[in-house]
Amino acid sequence: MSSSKLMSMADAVRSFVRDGDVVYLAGFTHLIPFAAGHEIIRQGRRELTLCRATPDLVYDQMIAAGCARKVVFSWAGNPGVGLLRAFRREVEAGRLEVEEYTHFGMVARLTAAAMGLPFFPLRTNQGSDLPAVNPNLRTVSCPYTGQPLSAVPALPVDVAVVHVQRADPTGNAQVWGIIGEQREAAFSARRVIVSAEEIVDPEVIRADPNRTLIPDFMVHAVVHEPWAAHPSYVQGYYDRDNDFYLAWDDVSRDPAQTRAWLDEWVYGVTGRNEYVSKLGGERLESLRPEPLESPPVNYGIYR
Amino acid sequence: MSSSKLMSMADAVRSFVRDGDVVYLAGFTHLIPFAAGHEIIRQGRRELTLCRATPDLVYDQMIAAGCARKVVFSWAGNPGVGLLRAFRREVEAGRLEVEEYTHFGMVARLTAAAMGLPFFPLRTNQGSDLPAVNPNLRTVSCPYTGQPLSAVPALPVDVAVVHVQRADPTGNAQVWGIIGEQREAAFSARRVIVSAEEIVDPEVIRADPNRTLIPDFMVHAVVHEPWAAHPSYVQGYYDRDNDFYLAWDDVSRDPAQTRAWLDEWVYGVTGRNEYVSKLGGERLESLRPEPLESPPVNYGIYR
Amino acid sequence: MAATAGVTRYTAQEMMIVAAARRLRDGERVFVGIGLPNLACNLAKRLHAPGIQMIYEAGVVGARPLRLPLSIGDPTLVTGAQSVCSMFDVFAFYLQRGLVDVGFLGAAQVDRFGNLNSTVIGPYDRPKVRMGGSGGACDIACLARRVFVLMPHQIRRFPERVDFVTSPGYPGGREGRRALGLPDGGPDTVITNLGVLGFDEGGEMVLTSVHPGVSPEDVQANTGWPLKVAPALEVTPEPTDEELRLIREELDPRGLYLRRME
Amino acid sequence: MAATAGVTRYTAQEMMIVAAARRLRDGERVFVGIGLPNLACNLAKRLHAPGIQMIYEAGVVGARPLRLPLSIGDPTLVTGAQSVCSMFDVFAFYLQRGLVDVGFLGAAQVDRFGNLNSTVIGPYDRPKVRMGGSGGACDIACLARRVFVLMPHQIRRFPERVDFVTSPGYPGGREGRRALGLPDGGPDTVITNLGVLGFDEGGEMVLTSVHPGVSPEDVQANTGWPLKVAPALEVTPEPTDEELRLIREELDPRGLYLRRME
Repeated sequence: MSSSKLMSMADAVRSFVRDGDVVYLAGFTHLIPFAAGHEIIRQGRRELTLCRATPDLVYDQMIAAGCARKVVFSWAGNPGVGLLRAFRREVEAGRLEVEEYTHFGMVARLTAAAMGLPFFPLRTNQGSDLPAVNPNLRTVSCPYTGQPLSAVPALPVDVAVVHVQRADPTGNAQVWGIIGEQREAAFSARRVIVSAEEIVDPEVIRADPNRTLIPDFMVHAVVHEPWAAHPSYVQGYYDRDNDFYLAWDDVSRDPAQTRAWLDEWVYGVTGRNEYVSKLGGERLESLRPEPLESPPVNYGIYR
Repeated sequence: MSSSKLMSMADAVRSFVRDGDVVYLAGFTHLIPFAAGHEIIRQGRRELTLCRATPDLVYDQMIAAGCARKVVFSWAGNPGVGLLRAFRREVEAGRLEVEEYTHFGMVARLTAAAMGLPFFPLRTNQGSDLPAVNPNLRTVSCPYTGQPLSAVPALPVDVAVVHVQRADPTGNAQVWGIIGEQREAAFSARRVIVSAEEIVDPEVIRADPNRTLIPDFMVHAVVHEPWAAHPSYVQGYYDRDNDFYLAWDDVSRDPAQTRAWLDEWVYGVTGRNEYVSKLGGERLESLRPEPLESPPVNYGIYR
Repeated sequence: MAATAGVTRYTAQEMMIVAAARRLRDGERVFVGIGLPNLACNLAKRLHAPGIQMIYEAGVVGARPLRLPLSIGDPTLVTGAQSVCSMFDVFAFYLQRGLVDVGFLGAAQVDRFGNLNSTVIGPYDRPKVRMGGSGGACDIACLARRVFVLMPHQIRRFPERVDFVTSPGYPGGREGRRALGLPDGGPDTVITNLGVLGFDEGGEMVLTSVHPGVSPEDVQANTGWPLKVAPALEVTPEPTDEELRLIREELDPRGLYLRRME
Repeated sequence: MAATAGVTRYTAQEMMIVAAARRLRDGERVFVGIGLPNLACNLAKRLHAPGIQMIYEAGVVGARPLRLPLSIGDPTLVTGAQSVCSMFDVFAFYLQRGLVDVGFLGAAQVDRFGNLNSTVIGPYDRPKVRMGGSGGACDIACLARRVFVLMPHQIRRFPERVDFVTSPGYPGGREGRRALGLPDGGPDTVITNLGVLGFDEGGEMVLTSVHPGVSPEDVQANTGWPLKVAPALEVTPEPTDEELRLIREELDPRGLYLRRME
């Protein structure tokens, strides 16, 4: 019924990411859409409001490349390693605006937008200094108990990018493993780019409809982009490239080195294909897990 | 680590359902826990507040048997057939208290309780007469936009019963097909009874953790109860027994006939086993769908 | 029910299905129940709107049923569907999020401003008739971008003011609706066995077309208030042979939703 | 880090893990990160509390990792787990629902009333050091029934008032915490390389035990306010051989989280 939305990442970013956009690259430690981040850098997008619970290396790289006006986040670090050095440098120099929440507050902002609510009530934030530095954190009184609750405003996103294990050409997307805030990010957004390790026949999706996290009508572009999440991981496809996370800690210490890295690995390649070739088969193969397949469930045929 | 919670339905109801309880038998058209409902009738529980978005035949039967003081619901009908006659008779006679919401309001009440919130804001109910007859429907002002929103209060449930396709002995429960309000009902409740078509080895659950709808620490009793949802259906296991739904429309027309039905099919059997034998193999086998298995996904082994 | 006014080529139900189907646009997301709305959507899909997405209240999207569903949560809707989500999610992430273009509703009563009653006839506390209640109806009325109402046209079903507003239309007019904090939307079209009705600037119902063989006087006689009539009142175009063939031979060959003609 | 005060049979980190593990009760649901809290939970599971349920911020319950996780969202936590839910759900349905008995936190600073700072050193707008921020820390501090804090004991990390309250302890005492609308809970125990501290009726930190070889004066010298000392001050029981063996041989044999002894 719907027609294919398959296109290259370059076309997807060209068509759907604009200067000044509120951007959400989704994925909590898992399925981080690095390929999209790099393409946004290559196409020189500017003045973006970069939103992510955990900016991770992908936003550190985009900040270093000058894409960001502001970062909206809840925890800014190199997970399991330490700091985000480009992020920190820009913040400490007063060159990057930040707006911060707790994890719960951040995903609740997405959830509110995804549900068409202007705000979400929460039992967190009270007693923290966060509301003092972030006027977006307000309170609301329970209309039943009178108790004060914290409130966060909806986070309407201009463009969300979600990387998934498999999608069909119209954008029905299935994800397993840690599902983070993938679904909420997609539903909070006006435009959605889905990149996928595999593009599958719609029949594969239809054979397990409970596994579909994002229905195709939310999706504007579908990009077949294997290894799009490297150096983060994709459950069942590849492991986190921990050496990369450790190496970035050094690379990002020095702006010149950071620039050189971007020149080589982002500006110096035309896209993820070339990045993958450059990484080399041996390194990638070492990240592949042994397969472990889930057992089937029976949906039954009802006629 | 946790120990088995396997017990008979009689023991589960005896241990966890008390007179005066707020009860939620979950399942939107799918997986309706009739076996639990019948056992509650047999054990003569009284003064229950029966909550369900769609009371369906199970509550019509419990009402006819005198278990209910009040029904909290959003749509009271015999789905695809017509009315709930016992329900209607008692309401029109002023013998049964009702408290009604919209579907969205009803599941939002469960969701609020499941999330530990005292209320949930919604963009429905306004302009309806429902708030005029239900003082539990209030309004709340958005702390950002000032716009009025409807509010529903959390629905804290004393005991929820959820029927599932498969569970392990400690109560990790997996469901596919229509997932209705199963999860929200379980999380809204102080006590949870899970009945399952199949009790599986914990390894089956662990082989597909994304499929787990309810984690075992929410669950107090696990009952192995095949055909527990008859005359409703279980995706992949059996179809709705539509003849039963049609027949109930006649049976329930007359209180004496209704009583005779309860005597024969509820009081007259010791439990679901006997009910199933009485229905007969031929009738049940005609409800079995041809099998259709989902394809696997790869979780990978990470060492 | 035989068709009104002596027409025998098609039934009133078939006319209603066709009139509803023609108003659906390609690519729209439609929140459907079973019965007539289901047939209207599927008819539109076979003809001018192949890209319609049907969303079922039970959380199913992109169903490919092998039989006509017996209830809104029929398992045949799930097997082979594109996605299934929870009941809360279908109301929150789809409907309240503003993703539903068209919602179909029926009711026991509809009034001058499109308010619908599916709760009680008579006083709420001592009802003459207790009906099913809102279900998702009030949610759809509040949150779908356009609401289509399908109902038999009888004077007791078209009172000036419904006994109970289950689902709001335009209480206090379109402005009144906005003041309640509801998103833009509301009843768009009422399709009955006599004609098709829309809503004017003030949110009041207006007769826009009568079915073949029906006069505006017939409609007024079955309506409980002085009904506005559009200046350019039309006659509803009859179902085509192809539309009738699809309904009878492919969409409901066993007459599960539709009474057959004698 | 060598153990303080000349003890060489075990490290300070090992003492901290053991002190935390002993405070976990069988059957408790613990919200864990990676690193020391992970080891403490697993140690308790192997000994007195086999029924502990570990819930990871990433939404994983009942993990059975084949390696020590490298990050909070490591894929080894998923494969073979009992269940996985979304990030929103783990915070809403587990943490806010009140299902988390114990939450573990670390921080750059902790103050007299158990407030924690993991956001900035110096003024917020012009930070001397910009740290990671709350993540889930404030949520855990607000919503877990008991919070365990694991930190190195240094005077700059124990100021009378933290530079920034990321995660509330007892601001305004236990009453003050309640008045904020927070559920009962708050910091229960602070475990450092020098000792173990609790909180009194007023919500103020109290030294309840010193590790072997540490004096109350050592602790005071590393604390930025006049520290209350429990009347019955204890000496923390040393790790047993079995505890040390489990940590070193089974839980972290490759020294991924723990610096090895020379």
